Amino acid sequence: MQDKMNQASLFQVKNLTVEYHSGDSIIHAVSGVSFDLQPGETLGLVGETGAGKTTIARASLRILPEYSVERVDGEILYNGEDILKMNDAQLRKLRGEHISMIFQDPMTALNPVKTVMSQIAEGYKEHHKCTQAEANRRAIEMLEMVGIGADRANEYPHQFSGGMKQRVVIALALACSPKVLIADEPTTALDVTIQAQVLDLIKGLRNELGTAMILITHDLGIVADVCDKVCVIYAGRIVESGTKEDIFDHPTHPYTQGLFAALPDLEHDVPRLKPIEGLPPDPSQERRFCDFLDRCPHRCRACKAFAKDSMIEVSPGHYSRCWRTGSEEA
Amino acid sequence: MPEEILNEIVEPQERDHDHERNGKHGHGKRGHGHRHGKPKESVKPGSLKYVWRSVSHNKGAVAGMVMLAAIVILCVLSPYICRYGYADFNITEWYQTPNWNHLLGTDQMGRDLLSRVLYGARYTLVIGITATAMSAVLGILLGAVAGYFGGFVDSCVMRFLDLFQAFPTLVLAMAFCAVFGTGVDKCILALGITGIPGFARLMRANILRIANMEYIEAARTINCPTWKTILRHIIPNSVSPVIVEIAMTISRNGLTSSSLSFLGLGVQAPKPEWGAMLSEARSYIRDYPHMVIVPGLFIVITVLSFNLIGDAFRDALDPTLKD
Amino acid sequence: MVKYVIKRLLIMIPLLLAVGIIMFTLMNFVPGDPAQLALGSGVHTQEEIELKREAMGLNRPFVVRLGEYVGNIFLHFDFGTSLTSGTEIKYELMTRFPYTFYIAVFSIILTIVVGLPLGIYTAVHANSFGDKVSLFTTLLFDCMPSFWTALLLVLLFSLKLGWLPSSGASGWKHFILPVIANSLGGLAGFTRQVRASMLEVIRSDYITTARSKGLKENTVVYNHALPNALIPILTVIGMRFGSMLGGATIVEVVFSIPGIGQYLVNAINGRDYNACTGGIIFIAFTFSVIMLLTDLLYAWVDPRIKAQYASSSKRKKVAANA
Amino acid sequence: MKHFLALLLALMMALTMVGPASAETAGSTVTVAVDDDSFTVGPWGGDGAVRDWTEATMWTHLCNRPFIGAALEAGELEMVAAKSVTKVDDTTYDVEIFDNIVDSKGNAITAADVVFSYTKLAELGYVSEIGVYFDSAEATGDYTLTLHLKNGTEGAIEEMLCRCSIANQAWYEGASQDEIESSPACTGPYAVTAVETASSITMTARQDYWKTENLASVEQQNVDTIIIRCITEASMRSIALENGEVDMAEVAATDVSRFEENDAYNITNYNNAMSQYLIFNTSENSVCADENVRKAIAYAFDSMTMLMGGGSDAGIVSYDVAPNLAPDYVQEWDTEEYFPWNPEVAAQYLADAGYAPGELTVRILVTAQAPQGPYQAMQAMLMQSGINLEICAYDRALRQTYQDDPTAWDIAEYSDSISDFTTHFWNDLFSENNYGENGTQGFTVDPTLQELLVAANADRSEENMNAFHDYVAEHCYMIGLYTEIRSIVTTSNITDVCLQKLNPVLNAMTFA
Repeated sequence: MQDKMNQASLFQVKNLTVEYHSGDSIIHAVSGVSFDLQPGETLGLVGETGAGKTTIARASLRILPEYSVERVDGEILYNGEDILKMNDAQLRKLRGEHISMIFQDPMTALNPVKTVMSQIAEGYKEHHKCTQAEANRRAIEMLEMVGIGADRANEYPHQFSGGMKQRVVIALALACSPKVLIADEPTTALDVTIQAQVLDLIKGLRNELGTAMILITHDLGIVADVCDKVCVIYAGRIVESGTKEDIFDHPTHPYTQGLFAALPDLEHDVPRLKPIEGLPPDPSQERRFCDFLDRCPHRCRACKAFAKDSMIEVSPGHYSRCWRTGSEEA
Repeated sequence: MPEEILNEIVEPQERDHDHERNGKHGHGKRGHGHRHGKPKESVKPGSLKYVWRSVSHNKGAVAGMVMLAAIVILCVLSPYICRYGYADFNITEWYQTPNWNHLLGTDQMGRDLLSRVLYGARYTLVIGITATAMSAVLGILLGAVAGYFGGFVDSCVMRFLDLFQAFPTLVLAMAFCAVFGTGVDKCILALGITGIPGFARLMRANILRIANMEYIEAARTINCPTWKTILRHIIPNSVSPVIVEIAMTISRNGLTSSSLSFLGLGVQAPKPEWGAMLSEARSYIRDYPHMVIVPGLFIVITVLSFNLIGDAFRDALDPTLKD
Repeated sequence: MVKYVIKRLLIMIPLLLAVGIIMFTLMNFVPGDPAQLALGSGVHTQEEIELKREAMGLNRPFVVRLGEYVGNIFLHFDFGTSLTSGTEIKYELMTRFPYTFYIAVFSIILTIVVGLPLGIYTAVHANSFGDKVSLFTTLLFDCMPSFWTALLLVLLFSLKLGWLPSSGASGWKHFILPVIANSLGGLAGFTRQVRASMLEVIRSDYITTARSKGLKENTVVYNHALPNALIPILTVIGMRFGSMLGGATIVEVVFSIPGIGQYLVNAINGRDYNACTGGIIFIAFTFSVIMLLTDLLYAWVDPRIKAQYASSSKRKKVAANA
Repeated sequence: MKHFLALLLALMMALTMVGPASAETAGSTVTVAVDDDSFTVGPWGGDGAVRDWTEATMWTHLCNRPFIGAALEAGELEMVAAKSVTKVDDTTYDVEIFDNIVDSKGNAITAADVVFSYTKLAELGYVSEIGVYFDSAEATGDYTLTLHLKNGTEGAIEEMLCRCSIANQAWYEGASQDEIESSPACTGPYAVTAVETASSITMTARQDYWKTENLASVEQQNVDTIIIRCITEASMRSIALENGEVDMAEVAATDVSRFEENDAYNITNYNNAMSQYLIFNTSENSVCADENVRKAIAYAFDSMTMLMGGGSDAGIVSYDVAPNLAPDYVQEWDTEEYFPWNPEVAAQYLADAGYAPGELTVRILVTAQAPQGPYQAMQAMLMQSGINLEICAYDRALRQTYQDDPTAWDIAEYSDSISDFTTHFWNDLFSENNYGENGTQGFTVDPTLQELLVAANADRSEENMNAFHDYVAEHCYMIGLYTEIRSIVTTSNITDVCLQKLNPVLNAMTFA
């Protein structure tokens, strides 16, 4: 395991494991995920749908759906304090003020019967004992920051388009200028033109407020544009992590290579893109060897010998969970 | 090509011992008791098999079914197992409280309450079921037509249903009994008619939900005739919510028929229908309470079991309760 | 908004007209001669019956009577006089309506005051022990025939404990038992509907958003989940209150409260065509008014529906700057 | 959301303020429970228990009939508003009324008001006897008038004098419906002070009552306030009595035993005016056309057991179609044998009629709202004699239509009240001029029956009465069943309940 994890990191996840139960079977959503985040840094969590990205995000704010969670293990440290062991009062203090979240689907993320301004002011008022007027002023200030005129502050979510709603969600998340912002696929539900606007907005606010951010996405383009560090997740495990340059310049783990191979390349046209064969593994079963074995083009006997829960360092800060790392170039 | 290397599945028992369990820490709730590794063949939620499986798990529903089965069996066997006929009349033994000779006591005419109640079950069940069947059939047709054609037809059917709903069911049933007279068949007709709006609304809502689904448009594109679409696609898909409504309507009919007898309409006295027995015995409630409690209890048990079954089916269907 | 209300009121008129005509015709072709009934039980000579028919004006052809009756109601709002007691029906309905109204209002309040918190509790603690117990007890009340519950309540509270009067409708104390008997039955259905609606809302995304803002759990449930869950509940309350205004017949008969329900029961038994039709039209009218109020309440509670009612001019403005 | 509920509660508070307040009454008060809720307090109104008990108390009438069969010539009528009644001929009578009659709102009553009252009642048609007998009336002076009858049949003048309330014409025509129904100008000894529609009436004794000496029984003012409360449910009436909410109530036969042992209550039993009897459908489309079938049925059941089927044995078995209440009833009939329960004789008649046991099915027409116990008892008894009885119960209105249809039933249980003479009771059932070509209520066309009836009506001699009684029994056209004994339970401070024409006169009771 990376041993040189320094204490100065703002937000650190250590060996996080989350299991759900559905009907009679147990779903292994996240198994032994670890990463850390420095102040002002942006980490990209990349992976296919169902790889457990959203579970990690929701676990860190402890807003997993009560009725279906089976077990949560490991530690999530914020300034050295483990969120999983926090009592309700500490948890409430943390949410919104220190860590806040942007949700994927703006259409349902806002309360349809409350005005936009009141939903933002409510969050701010919770953490800063102030009068309602002050909270409203802050809310209008945030709305203007995300490009929504003050005249529309008293309107209801259904009067806004998808893109506008996402801006409101962003304003809501950043109302108390949190230290860590978790963005769970903020632009997936939006069309491309709006996507670019929202991403610029997030980047601008991040630089302005100096918030550290965990960006969850399955779009490598967004990662290249926004993130400093990247972790690639497959079947609930980080299979490769490192700086953006490490991952984009020399992807090491076969799955990461597969991801890049599947991308259309502008320079040369290819009759057919090379997808990764097979389907993501069934999360309700646990596999003895590397999860990517069945789909990996380089699978061989050595894979069975490889200790699945260890990662090998390719270069300082760049790790890959595959025995072929560093042995010889793919 | 790399030789055939395949992954292996780790059995959960084997896996359990190497991870210590920390239930407290994980704020999740304990999962279901038994877990077996073998994957279950996935059953389409909403299909009857899926509904049946979750209903059979529901303890309330099982209790309801057992009670119902017991009552039906006793009712069918009553002429043979009871010592007295339901109309055997012996004035010297009137007002007896439950004793060995008459397990549930006797009424003001000395008739054995046990045999009357068991025999009477057939009236309440027959009335409940046939009336519900009638309102189900008529209601579904009306709802299907209103939902599928929409527009003018829909709004005028809906206005008609509002009209129906405006009248308290009891007043409507009473007007009906007044028009066509009292008796079992008239009671069934009255309850049947008053049950129609419930089914029609349910069916219409179902149709509207399913109609805008893609596969209905698909069926239309291959010019499959309207009636075929309704029969093949729409009605099978709304079977489950209809079952819930059927269970609820049967239990409601049981109550309404007893209220009708209370007002002197509905089923007439010599026939030992529970509602009639209950309303006839209400003036003895203070001196011989057993005459009121016995039929009342049986009504509660039957209506309760139908309700429990209906609830179980509703929970099985209700997507929001999936965990 | 006002345009919408007027449209709804206009639709009500043909509806009530239809109700009146159907009811009058139905009652007229019902076997049973009101003249004979009005003479009361016992044997009456043909001559007496004939005189009574003449006095009641039953000898005129049906169509004339129908036209006159319906005309009176809709043109000069006169419900005509009752065949049996000769009093004006409008007067009878007006004096009886307050009783039915009290029972209906208190019952709906009791249903809400008990049903709402119970529904919320069972939703928040779904499948807990409390949930199962509350479901079972309300179900038990739901399955008991209402006159049985009424009689048991009287025996216990009025006779054994002597706290409350057994019947009659003079003081407010007289209304406690009837209201309990009337609303006990509907409680199970109402609680289950609140529970289902709350469950659906509690699992939606904006509740997770609210939690992620660090709000207290109670605030999340009561300020965010409840308002949204109440929207479908409004229809349930409206329907239930509307039908209760039609008179709680059983409760009125057992507790001798002169409500509309009992008036209708006697009217139907006595084949009092005018009273029957007048009563049914009155109930249909109150029911439609309640339905209209519920829809307006809808708009007041749910902004999305308010937008639909917005007058066209305002709607154009909203569309312009969206 | 919170202010929505607050609004609802505020609305509620406002409503309860304006709610029905029960009038506070001073002095001795008696609260009486009745089961009829369609009562009206105006001078003239539809038939009903409350009106029978209160009309004479609220509204003055010309005369009052203290007991069944009281006749004018015999001087047995009590003079109330009328000072004297002189017979001019069979169809005209001169009446002189008191000159100091004043109603509760101070309006004087003159002969013109009496004429108006009679013509108004005839026009409204509530009291059928008035409609049948009243021809016209004209005032011959301020306080004298002449009554003209349509015909001189016996008992007509008594009905005329005792059945019409007298009200002031000017007041009645000027008053609104609300005033007539809630605070009318009463001409009787008690004035209506409060009315809650279909729930209760409060009457207080008028201090300024116009008559001071030799008051008729209906004009007594023994109690200050009478409150009539309507409680429709029988079991609730007895509960109200036990609870002390009510001082007097008519109690169902099954509940009477509870009050018998308790000495805080007095029980007054009285013979119910309604006597039950069985009609045989003798027309050709019914099995009962055969006399043997009728007799087989008559001997196959016992009317006392039938009564007990209703849950209590309070009742008197009939020995003729009419009850033993009127003066012209021949007492010997009660000593003779009258269709006793005798299965062998029944079996014999059944065999004579050519039916094997179990072969004959007979339909009985009854009212659904009446207690069904007696009919079930009859059904069980007939079954023991091999006769299947099918009970066809219809609600009151439907039953009355089927009653006139000879194909709808074979036997029918019906009841009629006796107002003056047995012969009148018989006329209601058998007289041709009531049923036209149907003959009698049981579709019997029998000229000798009609002759005997006319003879009995003519002189009411024992010989003619016996002749008719025997003839009906011999052919078993109709048989009397029983007359229920009704019981009125009062709290111990109310002693002798004064009963006239089988209705309690509330204000004439004595209060300890």
